Amino acid sequence: MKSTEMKAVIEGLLYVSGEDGLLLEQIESVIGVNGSDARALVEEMKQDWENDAKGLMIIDIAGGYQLTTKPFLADYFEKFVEAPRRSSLSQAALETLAIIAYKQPISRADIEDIRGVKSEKAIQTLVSRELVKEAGRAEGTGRAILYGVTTMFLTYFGLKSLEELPPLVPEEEDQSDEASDLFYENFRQTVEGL
Amino acid sequence: MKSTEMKAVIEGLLYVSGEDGLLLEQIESVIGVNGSDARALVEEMKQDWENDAKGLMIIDIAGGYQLTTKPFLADYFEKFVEAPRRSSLSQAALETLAIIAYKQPISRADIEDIRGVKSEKAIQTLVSRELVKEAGRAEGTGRAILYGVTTMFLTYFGLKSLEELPPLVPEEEDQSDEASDLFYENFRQTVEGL
Amino acid sequence: MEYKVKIDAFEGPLDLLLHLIKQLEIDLYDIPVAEITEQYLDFIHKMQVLELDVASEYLVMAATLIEMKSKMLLPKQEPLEEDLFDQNMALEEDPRDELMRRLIDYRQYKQAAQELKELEQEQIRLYTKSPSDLSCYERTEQALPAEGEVTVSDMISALQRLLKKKKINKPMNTKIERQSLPIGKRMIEIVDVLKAKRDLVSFDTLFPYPDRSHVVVTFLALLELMKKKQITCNQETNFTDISICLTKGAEPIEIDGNESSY
Repeated sequence: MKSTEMKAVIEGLLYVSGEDGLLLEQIESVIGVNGSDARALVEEMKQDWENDAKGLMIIDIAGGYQLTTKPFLADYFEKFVEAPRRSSLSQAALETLAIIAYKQPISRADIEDIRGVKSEKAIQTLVSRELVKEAGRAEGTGRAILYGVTTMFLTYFGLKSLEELPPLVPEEEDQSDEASDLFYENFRQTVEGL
Repeated sequence: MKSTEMKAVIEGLLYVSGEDGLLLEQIESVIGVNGSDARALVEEMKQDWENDAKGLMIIDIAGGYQLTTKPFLADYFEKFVEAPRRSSLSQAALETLAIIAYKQPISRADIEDIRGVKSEKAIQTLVSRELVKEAGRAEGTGRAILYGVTTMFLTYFGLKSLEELPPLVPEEEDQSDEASDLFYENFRQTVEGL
Repeated sequence: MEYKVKIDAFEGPLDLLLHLIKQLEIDLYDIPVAEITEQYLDFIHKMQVLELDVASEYLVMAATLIEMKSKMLLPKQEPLEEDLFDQNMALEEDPRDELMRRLIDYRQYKQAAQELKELEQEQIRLYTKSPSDLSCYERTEQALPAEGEVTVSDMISALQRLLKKKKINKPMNTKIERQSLPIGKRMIEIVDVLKAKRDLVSFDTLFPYPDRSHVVVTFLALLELMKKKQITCNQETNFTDISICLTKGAEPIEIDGNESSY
């Protein structure tokens, strides 16, 4: 098979796979090339598609590739799909997810210990959005459920693997948090105005 | 907007619409061109895509267009469905199976109504794998076959009985965290009520 | 006076504490317990004045802070000679250590959450389609995956994805509805499709949208085209698919695109 034809096949496979993404192994087994050749083809395609008349691009996700629209199209799509494609996660859900991603497998009690607040609802949200799954049971009495992140987690954040997660930075000063500053200021004013 | 950019937007729209297809009016309203210009752009795209490295093509459907894979890819899809994949039953099979399990006895027409696509093949596959069986006939003309799940289905999913299937909970709108919401909601109401 | 507070709530007592620490420019590694306790209690107290439901976690933290403050106030015991080893241990047991550790720990996850949020915001601008149904390529004799490889939750999530997809497609349909497609325009479209195919077109393909008004308009347009002898419908026997083609040798007619808006 010529490499142009291989590209055509990969394009077709990417299309039918859609948001599920296409694993490198799938490309290998369908067109009968080895992993590094398959990878090279996709990299070439990525470059071919870097022109203005292309609305699609290939991104790396967990163990493979996904066909998505280019970022600049988002503005047009907001007109097209009137509801946002997916609601973004709440702060509570994001914090919980960060803890699970870095500390998995981890029990609910341990998550709550770190956050200092009940996190049942947040975990439930994450499970129902398939970002988090049960990843075993703790030893000992109670056999608490342990949670871990899913492949969907990687896809959702556009990560190739867990190693791509930004490293935790314990020492750095807290980033200025305008939202809560504003809250606090308003709160103070309100209270003082009573 | 330049015509290259318009093409990129159309390509993105076609991709996101997938098998549902894209109406000419939708192109018109998203990029703000009139019908004949939109049509001309798509015709140009069709020609651009007539090269060997393209696995996709644009076809006419009633009132619009649909992105689809080129016919020669069919052979590869046969290999693809057998290639290793993440979930070991296809999305189509799982969807159909879930609908039958929760809604049985159900006719093919009703399944297709829920899924929005033809489901004959998916049902046939499930029947041949003995997860689904004929479970009677509908009243009235046509006497459509009704489908239900088998004992094999229960064994396969490790269920004692159908009652053990978890109840379907409609995915709630944004399930943001309860604890902080309560805290904040009260605060907001109070402040706004001042 | 109306205040529009546009923020997210504090995510809990640790979040609030971190905020106070920053606000007061306090060194996290050397927290002045008396000061922070006072500020914290002040905040909680004001929330209660506003009759807010203070979540129990905040009250637990208040208690912890008060306890810590009282411990710090206790006079330090002079260590005895033989307790030198123990003294070292005692030195490490600063009552603030536990809280400091928790705050540092929490802060790093809060930052990680922030980074995830940024990734999410980038990713959310990329759109994909749901996977195509390839079941027509499956061989029916293909073996079933081993038991346990597929779970009930796989099945349920497949269903959830389907429902989600339907929800996403909904607004597109309502959008079309509002535009009330004129029958004339639909007639032109149908003729175009038939011309492009140069062949029989099955009835179903002319109804790609499960949208009521679109279906009705398409049906009326077809009837109109039949009446005007532009198209011919064929059906081999009862209940088989109806196919449609342009009537051979029909005199082309002028169709008014705005004709009888539905």
